[in-house]
Amino acid sequence: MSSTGTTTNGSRAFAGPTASKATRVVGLMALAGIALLLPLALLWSPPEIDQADAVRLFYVHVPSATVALYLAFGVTCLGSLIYLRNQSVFWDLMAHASAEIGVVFCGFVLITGMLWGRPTWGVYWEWDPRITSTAITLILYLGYLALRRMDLDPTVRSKRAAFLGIISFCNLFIIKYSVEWWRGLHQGQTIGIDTQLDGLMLFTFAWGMVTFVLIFAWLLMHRFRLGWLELQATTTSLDDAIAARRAESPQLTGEGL
Amino acid sequence: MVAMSDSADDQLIAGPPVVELDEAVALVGGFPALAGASLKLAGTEIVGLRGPNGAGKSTLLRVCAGLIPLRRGRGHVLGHDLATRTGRQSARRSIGLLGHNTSLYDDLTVQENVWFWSRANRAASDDVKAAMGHMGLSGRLATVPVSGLSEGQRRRTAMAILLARRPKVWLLDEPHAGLDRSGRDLLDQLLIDAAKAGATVLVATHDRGRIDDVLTRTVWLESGTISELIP
Amino acid sequence: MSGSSLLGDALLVFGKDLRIERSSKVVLSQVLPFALMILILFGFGISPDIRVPIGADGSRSVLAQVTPGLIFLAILFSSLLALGRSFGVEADDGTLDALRLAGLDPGGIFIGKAAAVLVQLLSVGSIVTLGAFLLFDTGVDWTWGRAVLLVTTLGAATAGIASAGTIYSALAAGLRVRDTLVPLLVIPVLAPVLLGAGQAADAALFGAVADGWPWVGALAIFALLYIGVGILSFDSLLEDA
Amino acid sequence: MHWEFVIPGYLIVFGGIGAYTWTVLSRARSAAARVPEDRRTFLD
Repeated sequence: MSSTGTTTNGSRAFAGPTASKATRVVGLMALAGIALLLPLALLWSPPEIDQADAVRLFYVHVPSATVALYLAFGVTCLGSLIYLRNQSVFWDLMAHASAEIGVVFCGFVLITGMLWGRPTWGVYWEWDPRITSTAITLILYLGYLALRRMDLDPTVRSKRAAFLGIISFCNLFIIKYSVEWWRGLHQGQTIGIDTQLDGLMLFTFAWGMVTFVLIFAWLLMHRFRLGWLELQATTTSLDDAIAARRAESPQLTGEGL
Repeated sequence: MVAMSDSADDQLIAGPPVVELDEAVALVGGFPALAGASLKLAGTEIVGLRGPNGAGKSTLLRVCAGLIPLRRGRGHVLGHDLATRTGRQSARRSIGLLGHNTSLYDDLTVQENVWFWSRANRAASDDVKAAMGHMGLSGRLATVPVSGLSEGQRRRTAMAILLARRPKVWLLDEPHAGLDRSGRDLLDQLLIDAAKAGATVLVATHDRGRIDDVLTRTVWLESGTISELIP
Repeated sequence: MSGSSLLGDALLVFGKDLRIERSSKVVLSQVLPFALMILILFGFGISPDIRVPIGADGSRSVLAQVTPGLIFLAILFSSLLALGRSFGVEADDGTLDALRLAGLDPGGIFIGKAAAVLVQLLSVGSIVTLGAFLLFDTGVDWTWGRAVLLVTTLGAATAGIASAGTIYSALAAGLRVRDTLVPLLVIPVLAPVLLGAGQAADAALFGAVADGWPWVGALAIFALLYIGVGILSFDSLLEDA
Repeated sequence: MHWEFVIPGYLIVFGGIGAYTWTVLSRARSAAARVPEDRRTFLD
């Protein structure tokens, strides 16, 4: 498919500053995963009885949801906890990188969920508990990314972001369970795979999960290194900064009272 | 024995340093506003802090106040370690800082502001009354909302709060700005009295002239370092 | 720091914030009219003429039917203004630094500020609730059980809004874009509160009272959780800000 | 049946991953240009 071509060309053409042996290995594994997932999901696996071919959306919808809501935001929470404990730059950047990827995947969850809802329920938005809580979670983490963009003292910003990264993960569950409780009072089919999956469908589903975890790992490595490069580009080392500060000439700093 | 009594005498004369910075580095917005500043202040001193704009004077005062953490170097105020958060927090209780802001609530009256901050600072009520009288805030002015005050009156209110707190270390950032002549005289006298009572005073100032009679010495801050000591 | 200084400092900050409100009357003269205007706008947005059947022969306007949700929507939007004001007074003249220098217990500062917001929100919320009954013809069959459930819901929901809102406002303190960032941060967090309060109030007005209490319990847990987080985290939130 | 929903879904997901990858890599290239060679070593 043309869309996978983009990914291949992307990593080849740039193979740039954020690539390493590890990213190449994981990247190739992810590509192999996608190469097998697409025919599995779109051609070889059978349509479902009720949902017909719409069930195929699940092979990307559910992995996106798992990666975004639990893996990505979980890594953000973990990174934030470690950062608050020892001010590790590594985990600070990791938390930021992971949240951004989580937001992207959250978007995929919403879009594929709505595309599934239209043929199944007849409407794009059925106030399904999982989709609805995912939408709120997306806004929650857009707020996290907004705080990270703030023009603040870098250490203060990292500390506040770490705090936000931890309580946002707790809020994710509060939102999830309250929305599910609320919608549980109303009857209706919920998004998810409730019906029996036959062998090939189950395998496709599991394969999708593995593939998305690989894609996430690959993106996380690149996004983390991007954060590190941008940090290097904007900050000089403390020693250099102190030396530069000491060397400031009095003529340039105004009145020499 | 002789050596011991000698060192004891030294201690008595010079006293242990109340404020001590050793190669202190502090960041403001990632920028090393203090780039290795060393400073020693003893009790009863009134020290002027001079230097060009952007030299790091405000940062130095805020570091001494325990509001900005040290990134490198060492710093102690009244024996509290400025490198640790608990040290900074305990140091703050003995410090009076008057910065560019007056830290007053515009919607509250002078009296209400003084009352709130004195309670927050755990100042004795007798001291509060005396401080208000001293700064000329008793009477009608006490019931005026701070938003209706002139800059000089705001400063007087902030100084009354500072005075009532009886800090052991006074850190003042351009305290003469916005004050009229009598306010300046009052402030200068206040600093002399505070030092006489055993406090240590550090004043960042551009002012030349009369303040020099008050200062016991002056230090020069430039490019984030104390580069010169003027006796 | 001892418990007495926590409560004493909380009381001091609480009194200070209420005193500021007493002389500036920003909540009374700006937030309250804003909240009431929202109620009237709901009437414009949701036509009062559309009716839904209830029971065998009765009917109720859609506007009346959704009153529980509208009350808490109005309170939620008003809370954003009240929170902005609560931290606006600290931002003007560097008072947050002075609070740190005074050595006030950070947990006490949190409780004091959150409690002041709570009192203001409770006042606005009570008037909004009364206004909603006046404006929207709800036709509620009042019993003591219903009234107690509604009042408790109001208390638990505003406690959650005030405590979580105060934490998020502190998170954005000192930022130029505080006024736009706080709503973005706090509204998704408060979405469950709106949900729970709406459900509980719906039970109080139109449903079975017993169905409302579990939601009130959830609201109370939410509020207690955030009060705990606030007391524990305010120290590091105010530090080095 | 329902392919008109399935195909756009897959296009958006994999196109989205591609687009995001492209953004990250091109940002990384421009950031790397501003970082001296000796400081491009990563923390990991």
